[in-house]
Amino acid sequence: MIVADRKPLSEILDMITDRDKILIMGCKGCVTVCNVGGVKEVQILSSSLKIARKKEGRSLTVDQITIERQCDPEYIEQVKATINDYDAVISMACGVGPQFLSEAYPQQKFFPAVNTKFFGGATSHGIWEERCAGCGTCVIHYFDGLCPVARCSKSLMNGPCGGSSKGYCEISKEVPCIWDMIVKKKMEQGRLDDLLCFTPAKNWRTSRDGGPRKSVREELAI
Amino acid sequence: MSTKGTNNKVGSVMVVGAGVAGIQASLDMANAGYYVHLVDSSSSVGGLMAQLDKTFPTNDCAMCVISPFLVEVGRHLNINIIPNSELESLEGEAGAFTAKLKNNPRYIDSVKCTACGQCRQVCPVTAVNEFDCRLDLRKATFIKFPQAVPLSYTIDKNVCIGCGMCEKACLAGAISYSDQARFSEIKVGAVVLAMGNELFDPSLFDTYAYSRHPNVVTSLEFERILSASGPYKGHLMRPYDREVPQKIAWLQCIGSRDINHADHSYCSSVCCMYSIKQSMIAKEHAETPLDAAIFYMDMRTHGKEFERYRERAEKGSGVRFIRSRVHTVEPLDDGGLKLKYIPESGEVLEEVFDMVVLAAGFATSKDTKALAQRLGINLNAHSYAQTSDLTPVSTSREGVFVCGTFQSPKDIPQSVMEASAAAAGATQNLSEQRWSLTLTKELPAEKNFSEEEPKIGVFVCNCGINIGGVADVPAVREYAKTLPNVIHAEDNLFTCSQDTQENIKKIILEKGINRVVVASCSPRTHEPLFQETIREIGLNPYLFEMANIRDQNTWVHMKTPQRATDKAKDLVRMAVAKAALLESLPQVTLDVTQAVLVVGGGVAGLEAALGVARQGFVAFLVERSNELGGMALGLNATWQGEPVLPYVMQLIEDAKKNERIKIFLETEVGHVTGTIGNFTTTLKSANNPLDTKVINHGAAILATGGKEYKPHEYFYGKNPKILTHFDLDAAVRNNDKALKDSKIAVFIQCVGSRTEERAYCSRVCCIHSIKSALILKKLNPEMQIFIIYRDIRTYGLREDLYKEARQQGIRFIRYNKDNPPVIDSDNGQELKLTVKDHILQRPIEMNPDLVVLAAAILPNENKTLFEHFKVPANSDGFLVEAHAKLRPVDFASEGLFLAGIAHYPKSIDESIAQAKAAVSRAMRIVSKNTIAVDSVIASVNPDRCAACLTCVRTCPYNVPRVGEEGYAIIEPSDCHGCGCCVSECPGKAITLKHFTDDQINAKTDALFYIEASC
Amino acid sequence: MNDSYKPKILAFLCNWCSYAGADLAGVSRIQYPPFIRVVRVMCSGRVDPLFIVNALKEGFDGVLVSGCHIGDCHYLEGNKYTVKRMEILAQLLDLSGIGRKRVHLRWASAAEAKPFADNVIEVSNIIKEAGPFNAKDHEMALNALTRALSTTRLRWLVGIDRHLTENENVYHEKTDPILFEKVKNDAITAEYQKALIQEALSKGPVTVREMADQTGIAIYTVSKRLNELELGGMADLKSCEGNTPRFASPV
Amino acid sequence: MNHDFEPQIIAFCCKYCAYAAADLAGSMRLNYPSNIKIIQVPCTGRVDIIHLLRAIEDGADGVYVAGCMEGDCHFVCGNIKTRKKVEYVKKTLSELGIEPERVEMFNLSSAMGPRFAEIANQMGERIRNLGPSPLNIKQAA
Repeated sequence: MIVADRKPLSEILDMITDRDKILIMGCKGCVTVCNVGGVKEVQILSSSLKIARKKEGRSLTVDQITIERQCDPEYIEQVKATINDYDAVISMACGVGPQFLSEAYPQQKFFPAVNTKFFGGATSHGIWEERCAGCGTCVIHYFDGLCPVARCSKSLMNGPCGGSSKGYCEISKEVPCIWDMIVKKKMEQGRLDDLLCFTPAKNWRTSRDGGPRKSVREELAI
Repeated sequence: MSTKGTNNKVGSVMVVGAGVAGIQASLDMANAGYYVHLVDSSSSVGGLMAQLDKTFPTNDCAMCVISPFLVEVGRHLNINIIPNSELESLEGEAGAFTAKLKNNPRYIDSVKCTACGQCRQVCPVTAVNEFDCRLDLRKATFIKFPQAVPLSYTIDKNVCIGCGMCEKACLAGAISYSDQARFSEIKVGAVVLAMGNELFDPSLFDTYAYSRHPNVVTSLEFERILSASGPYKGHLMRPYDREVPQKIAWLQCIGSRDINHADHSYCSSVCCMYSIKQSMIAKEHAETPLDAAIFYMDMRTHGKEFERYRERAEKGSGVRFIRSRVHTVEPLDDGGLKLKYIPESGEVLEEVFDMVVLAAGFATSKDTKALAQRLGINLNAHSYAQTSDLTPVSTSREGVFVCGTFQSPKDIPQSVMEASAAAAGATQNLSEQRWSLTLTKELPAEKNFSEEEPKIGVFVCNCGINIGGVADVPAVREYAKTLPNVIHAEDNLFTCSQDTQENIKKIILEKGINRVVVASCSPRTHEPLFQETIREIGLNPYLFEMANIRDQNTWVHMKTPQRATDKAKDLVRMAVAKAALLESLPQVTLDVTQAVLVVGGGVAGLEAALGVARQGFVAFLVERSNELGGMALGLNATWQGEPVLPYVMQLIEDAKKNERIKIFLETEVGHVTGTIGNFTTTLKSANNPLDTKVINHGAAILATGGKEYKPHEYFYGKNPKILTHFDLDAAVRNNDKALKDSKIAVFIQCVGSRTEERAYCSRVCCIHSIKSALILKKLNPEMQIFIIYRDIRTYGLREDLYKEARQQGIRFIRYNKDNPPVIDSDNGQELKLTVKDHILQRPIEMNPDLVVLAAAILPNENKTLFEHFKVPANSDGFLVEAHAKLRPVDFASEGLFLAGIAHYPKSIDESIAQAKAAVSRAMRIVSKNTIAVDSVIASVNPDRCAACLTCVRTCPYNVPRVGEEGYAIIEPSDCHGCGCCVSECPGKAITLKHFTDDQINAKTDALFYIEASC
Repeated sequence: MNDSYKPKILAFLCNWCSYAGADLAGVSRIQYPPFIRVVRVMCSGRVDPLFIVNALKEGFDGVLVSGCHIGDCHYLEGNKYTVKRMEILAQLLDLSGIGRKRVHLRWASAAEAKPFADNVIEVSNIIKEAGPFNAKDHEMALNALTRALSTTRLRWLVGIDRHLTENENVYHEKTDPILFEKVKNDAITAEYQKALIQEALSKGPVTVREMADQTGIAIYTVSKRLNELELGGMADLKSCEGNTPRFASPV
Repeated sequence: MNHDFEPQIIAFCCKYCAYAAADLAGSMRLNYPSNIKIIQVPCTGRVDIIHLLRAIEDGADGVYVAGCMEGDCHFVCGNIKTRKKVEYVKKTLSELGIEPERVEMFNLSSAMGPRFAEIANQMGERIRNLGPSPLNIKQAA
């Protein structure tokens, strides 16, 4: 799923400095699961903003709505009637949300409340880790399910760099070296010699570096 | 079995003595379909435990633990509490007794009295306060303790001068001087005696100066000194000059194990533990560092977790343990006390202490002996109720049962176990009369107010002067009238009194009130009472909210009455705001399968299965091995010498004969699902797992037993002369010649117990060794017998064995953990044993022909079984009970119970008692066909749920699960209602009924006069 | 005793008997020492022991209370109450060390001018012999007396004394006089000692031993009385330096 | 620190420990400021971040949560989760320029009557020193 972090309050407050009637839109999809954009977080953000404004003695009316997802036009359609009554709209969905809204309602101003970060999963209650970089050509089967593209800082394809020490990446002690894990796993499985074959340079064209991407289901799109 | 016709049996039981044992027995029987008459000679239930500050080994506050039980027994529809009364006589036979009672006058009507305390304030007469053990005074009109049940004052006629002041002060008009002693007669089916014991009075000893110096106190007095409700409000001070003591000495065995002064040769079995507890608690209380010393003969910490408790005291809190019998306590003039004693090293020492606590033991009171005499109950030599080990709770008179310290000195868990066992025993032959005499409250159908606007009634209480004396109650009442949705507001003197309740009901019906707010005391104590009242006129109990304007307002802001009044208004406004949003919650009930699964075919399992069958319900008895009987098959006799084998054979035969018991040998428990009242378990046969059988049952009793530890120490198994207890019992059974011919026999204690690896005491090995030694002595009087021990723990009446052993010339040598006895057999045959004698302080050598190792008792290996039932086992592998003190037979998860050695090593009579107790606890569930579940539970709104698993991960009881339905499911009967998942659910999909977000926010909004917004 | 010492004695004379007796002594020119200062009261039963303690506080060396003989009281039983009050006051005065010789109760009817004078002479000599009463030396005792005599407990017991011992109590029995006497004496000692301790407490946090020194009561008794005060909410544990707790009256 | 300022302080107390300790403080007739208003919850685990923020937003000068001693929670670990939420609210308040000390978490057992009064006095004192909540100052001006 898509994992995001909420923006600091100061940044959000700056976005709405001169606006007194706003709408906060939550999304019941990934951001609810990673606890940044669900109904609860919408309420918390609304209360925090009201506190900030009340401190400066300036009133702020905040409406709240959470739709099923902000990445499908029909759901975006649901707020059509009232969307323009606000001075601004804060979307707590991932990066897709504010863009879909802006496309649907050009005259309204949309602000993102979260920083969308990566595709990943929950390793424990309240902790999410990156697992996939969306490079477009999945190769994890060569590395026993441990993806060097997403989980190696340099996305190396042929063995660890010189900086890997005691199983951790040179950039920080919290980041485990994925190659260390790959080699250890291969040794356990007794398939170490798989790594002998040289992996050619990766064709990044299918990744973000190849420009914005699109995927079409021929059987559906008419 | 009485031969009388079964028709004239009576479905009620009389319990004499309302201490913790009497209360437990009453609750068990009342909840299993019998009407209970609970008689006590004092003015309130609670007994000795109510006087305690903390209880070992958990250091829980005694009152916090017992007061819910007091409230439950006080409010129970089927328990009739008869205070201030004595049982005069008991005629008739088991099943149909006639009990004559003498009800002494209280001079205060306990229905009218609300314990507001005005009469105590004005009474001019003071008298010694027995509850605080004469440390302070009470008035002629008094209440035993603030949480007393019945919650009402009493007048002590022999000190009262009859001046009439209390009648003038009583606002509730509860005083009735014309009260007379009355006699009443009650028909009951059985009687349970639980009169308990009193503490030994040490003024007998002049050497301890107890009656001459206030700083020499008994253990119960010290308990009152430590107690927050005691004379010094919990601050540790000594009575003489209120100084905080820096050095306190505890003297053990005062009035126990003592034949010349006290003529009590038995051990009171709890004093060692409570002295350790008091020393640790005293250290916590003292403002300055406290040096605590315990003078003892044998440190008897033989219960579960007791050994570790002692280690913690010695190593953690630095309590000094001095093995010595103090000779004299000499008072000095500055309040100090000089102790003269001889430690093990032999020189005479003197040490000055600030305070001395005499660990006084138990003794049967005069009245108890007289009552036993009147009822024809045989007492043993120590004037405790005579019982056989194999029927531990039955007295000499049929239909009369005994439990608690009147049977023999014991601690609270053992008393509570015996209470439940006595409950099972008493009701066993009355099962045809179950539910015959019990009352059930007919309640009108609940009215549906969902369409109606909220119409709130506010009832403000004065509580005598407790609220009215500080806050301006009429002003609060007038203010309440101005609040939104309030259609009626009134104030009254005592909202909780019987008559006020009646007219509240009238007003609610007249005005069509559909939400009730009571502004008075704490919901913790009075919410159930008011909820029941409004339920009686068709209002759902959850359409009710309380504002605590006494304990959390007038009582804590006495000096600022105006602010207390303003705060009362705020609290009422907040309560009314929440009341407007309250909805009625349905009462969730589940139906019950009236059968019990018993796991384990030892004595405990057999007794449990037979108990359930005799109560009239089906029992499934599952045994892993191919034979019933368990460990008991290897035992010759109980500590009182009763043969075990015939008893076990009879048990097995009864079980096989009884058609309500379904026996499954060589069968194991496969998979367990379901909750209290509705378990489904698959049984699979041990030798071929495919052969499975599914059974349904309402409760389960785990009696998986234990086994003897096979020692690696002391050459066991390498030399035929070295046996364990079970080997010796077997040898005695087939009267092995070698026993008779051996000249020197040696018993070595604590083999495998009380070590780093197994830091617990196996409780029964001392008794078993001494009993076997006596048998060997009888076999061959010339044999020299030695018992090499660390602490002799012949607790309770078992001390007689130790006394007799010494008389028979059996010699006892003490060793400590660091230098145990050493055995070596250089030539394979001849054994050589060397041990350092504790008196000579020099090693002795001997060549024993027979060495018996008192091996530890281990729990049977059942890891998978325990996981199936999701029940915890402690680090030693023994099952962990719900509460060490007051629920020693239940598991934390409802509907599951435990018994026997699987709980902790214990003697056969204790196992039998615990098994019967488990039956009685199971009857609470299985004797009914439906069971009610709490209504304050969490529920999921499917279309808001994003199936994000937060609730699954966060629930402390892992109740929620996300199934193929695609959203979270919370099983109503499993949810405990804590609300953790509700506050963490990112989609706000879960609501906790009666504590929803809106209801909580309504309270904060109301405080700041914000109208109920979105 | 130097003759120059002139004691000041306050005399409460009941209007119907002693006051009239005093007038008659005047009319008959019967001489008696000029030390008494008379306050007329309608009945000796009107005299509250607090008036007497107050008199001693403000400088009198002695107090004489004079009323009608038992049975002659214009209000039938007023003087019977006075007897009970003077008994309790006498006990308290002894307890406080001031001694009962400072206060005297005499009867003199309207016709007994001579006996009245003799009473005055006798009382004057006793007080003269006792010497001047310096209120300052007994300040703590006097304050304690005032406190003790203001407690509902003592006032109620004195008031109810005759009713219980002569007629019947609420149980329609006659209270056993020995039991009542014991209850009364316990109450008197207890209330006086508690009053003394409250005096010590009111001067700021004190320890039990300090209180014992200041009040002269035995240490263990102070500890027990202190406990009664604590249960009545009239004393609090204030602080505890080292091992010695300090107590004070609640603020 | 002006003396006529009367703070409004809300206390979320768990039914099994803190609320019971508050009752005990009452039966011991201890004393603490009257501006503490107690709201009972089954377990502090039920207290949500929104309840604390809502209280501050409504105008409370101080809010604290009182739960069982760690390890003794009637529902195993409700109090430990809530301590984390209180930390989060403190961080949010400091981001908004409001003194984080206005929000606090305490742990006590049901037998600690005196400790409850001590906490109430301590919070009353702390909020009185901090002065009225910034939200109220602008309101009043």
